[in-house]
Amino acid sequence: MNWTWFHRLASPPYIFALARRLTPWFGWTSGLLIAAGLYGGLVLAPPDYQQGDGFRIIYVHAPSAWMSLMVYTTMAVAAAIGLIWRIKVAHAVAASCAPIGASFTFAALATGSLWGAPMWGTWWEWDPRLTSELILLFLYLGYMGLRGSIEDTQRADRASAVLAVVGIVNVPIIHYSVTWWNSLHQAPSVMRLGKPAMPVAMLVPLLIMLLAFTLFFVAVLLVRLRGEILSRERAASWIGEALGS
Amino acid sequence: MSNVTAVTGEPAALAGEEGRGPPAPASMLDAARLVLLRDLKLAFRRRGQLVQPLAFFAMVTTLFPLAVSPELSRLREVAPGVLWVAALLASLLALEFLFRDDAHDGTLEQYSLSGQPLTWLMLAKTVTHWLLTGAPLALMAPLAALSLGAPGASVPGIVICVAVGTVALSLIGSIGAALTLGIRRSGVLLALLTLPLSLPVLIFGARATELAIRGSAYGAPLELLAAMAILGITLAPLAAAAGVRISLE
Amino acid sequence: MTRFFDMGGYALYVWPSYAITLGAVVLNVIWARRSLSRARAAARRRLAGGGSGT
Amino acid sequence: MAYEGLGAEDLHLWRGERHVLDGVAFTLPPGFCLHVAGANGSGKTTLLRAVCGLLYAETGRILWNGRDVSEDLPAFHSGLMYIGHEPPLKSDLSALENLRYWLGVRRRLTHSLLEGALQRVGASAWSDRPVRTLSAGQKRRVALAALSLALVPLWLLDEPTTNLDTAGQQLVGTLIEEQLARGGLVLAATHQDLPVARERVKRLELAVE
Repeated sequence: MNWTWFHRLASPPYIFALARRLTPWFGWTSGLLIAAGLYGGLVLAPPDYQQGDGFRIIYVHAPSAWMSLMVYTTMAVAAAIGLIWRIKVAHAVAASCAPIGASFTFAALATGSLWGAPMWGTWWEWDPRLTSELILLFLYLGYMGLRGSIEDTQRADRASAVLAVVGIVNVPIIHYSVTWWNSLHQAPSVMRLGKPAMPVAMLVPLLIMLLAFTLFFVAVLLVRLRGEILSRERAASWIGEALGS
Repeated sequence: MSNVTAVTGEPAALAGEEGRGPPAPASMLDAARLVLLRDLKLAFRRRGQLVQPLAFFAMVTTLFPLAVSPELSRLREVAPGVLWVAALLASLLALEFLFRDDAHDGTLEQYSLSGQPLTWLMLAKTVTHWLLTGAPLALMAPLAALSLGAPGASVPGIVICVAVGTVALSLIGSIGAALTLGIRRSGVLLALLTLPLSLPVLIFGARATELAIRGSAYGAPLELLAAMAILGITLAPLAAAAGVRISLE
Repeated sequence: MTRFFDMGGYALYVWPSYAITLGAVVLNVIWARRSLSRARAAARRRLAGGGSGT
Repeated sequence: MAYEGLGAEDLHLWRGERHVLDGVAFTLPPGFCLHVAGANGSGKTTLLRAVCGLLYAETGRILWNGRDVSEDLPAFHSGLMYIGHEPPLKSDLSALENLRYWLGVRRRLTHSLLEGALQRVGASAWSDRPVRTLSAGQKRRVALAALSLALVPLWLLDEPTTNLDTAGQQLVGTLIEEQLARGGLVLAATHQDLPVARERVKRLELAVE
């Protein structure tokens, strides 16, 4: 089997240059899509027959919630790759993910609470999805806390990678247990995302926003990744060139 | 290949005591037994450390009647939650000692260089941790539950639930303890890493205990608890061993 | 226009949600750029200082 | 390239910004001792730990009897003993108990073997006292007993003669020479002289970066 593509992909100078070239594409596309999604969501989409204009929070809440999980998964997969094959770039990807994911997890919690306030009449409801989101925020904080407490980058990379992998194994279990617990204690929640009967004019802006946020994640990841790669390389000759331009 | 001679160093050349042949390697079971016995012996030489988590558990469960109300009917409602939060914190308290001394005096290095699977030795250490905290907690929990208004008939159920749940807690905790090795003042970080992962244990454990106190069938949540303990037994020692190796680097 | 900003009475909830999320977007851009420029500066210092290695 | 003994090729290792091992290489045939010398901070301990696999060298390989040790680390580990700066002893246990639990994880032991090893290093008189009451030199002697009990082909010793009196240092020399005579190998990192016959010793001088 030919592994050269794999090693090329894992080589820091190649990734660094690739990241620099790709960032504007992802960045500007996501910017345009966010603008389109906002217009569609705030203006074009009709008000919900039950929640009126309050449902428009979905266009920021759902993409944030999607980000929180997608970024964690990306982080855990990158961490596992770094751990198994000792690939520095993979660790750099994992390290770049955490702050992005944590910030959107926080946004998902805040918007979820703001959405719940008029619907439930209270600022916080122990709704299974919000609770899972809260635990996810703790997982992110733990990951960043562990990284921050270990000075040596290599050790920090590997220790936090183990934690990320353990975390991703636990996320479904946590989600399941929270849903199970919730079903014992209260009626099913008001917020239902997967309503099959969502009109197209409502659905399209949502899909656009999901795509836009995903591309945005890639763009920010690529910028952070370059920083992380730089801090992991020691006096390699290509760094001089990379910094020169 | 040509330079392999009788004189040069195949391990067999080190044929052992008074020419009785090479030493017999210890089996995995022997190794685990010794790790377990050593930790038990050390724990009983330091009884103060052994009692601390249990005293903590007793303290916390005593605080609740004082903070909530002495009415047994109200206490009975919160009893499962109190028991499990206290057990979780007590188990967490003992975790800091799980690997700390071994890391400090070089024992973990010797374990990882022993030629025995480190995962297996970590499992032995975690079992010891459970024997020293989880098992006593399981025996103490009914006392605390009785003082919180649980009926006497619920005692066996509570013992089983806490015993199974603390197995899972010890295993999850061993990962956190291994990952925070070598970090100064790691207590809060250890809690931050371990508590979110322990959440399912808390949920199922409290539910099973609640059902046991009410006198209903608690089989379903207990099975889920046991499933998590089994999943933990298969996966947690792997992660703990990886964490220990990383801390030695 | 005022109807748009009123959001059918949900203005108090809708607009803060959008503000928080777009705030997260903007902050992420700023943080990412800052972390990159910090790493650059550190790498430059390293090259200038201990550049004798390897 | 398949030779008997221990070899290291082009080991590079960084600690943070410090390039601690800068292309270290050596070969050591059976029956020889490698004296790793160098000033404080030259990476003696790092080299020993990298050889036994506690530290991961970013480039380079360790060869044991011609094979890369990363192919089968447990097998390599069961053939080596590493003793660091501090002997890995539990202060609440006696010397005898320490040896039983430490070495017992590796091999089967009998009480007479333990007694014999302790007697050999002059520890019989205090072998049942808690290690916490022993002096640094006495602890070293317990570690020496462990070495001779393990009966493995490769020893990695970090400063084996510190804290020992003259008789103790002689004992280290005798044990190493016996190990070499058995066809074993010894890697000893020390800035002092090794009390071992010259013709059996190869020297590796590490420089501070």
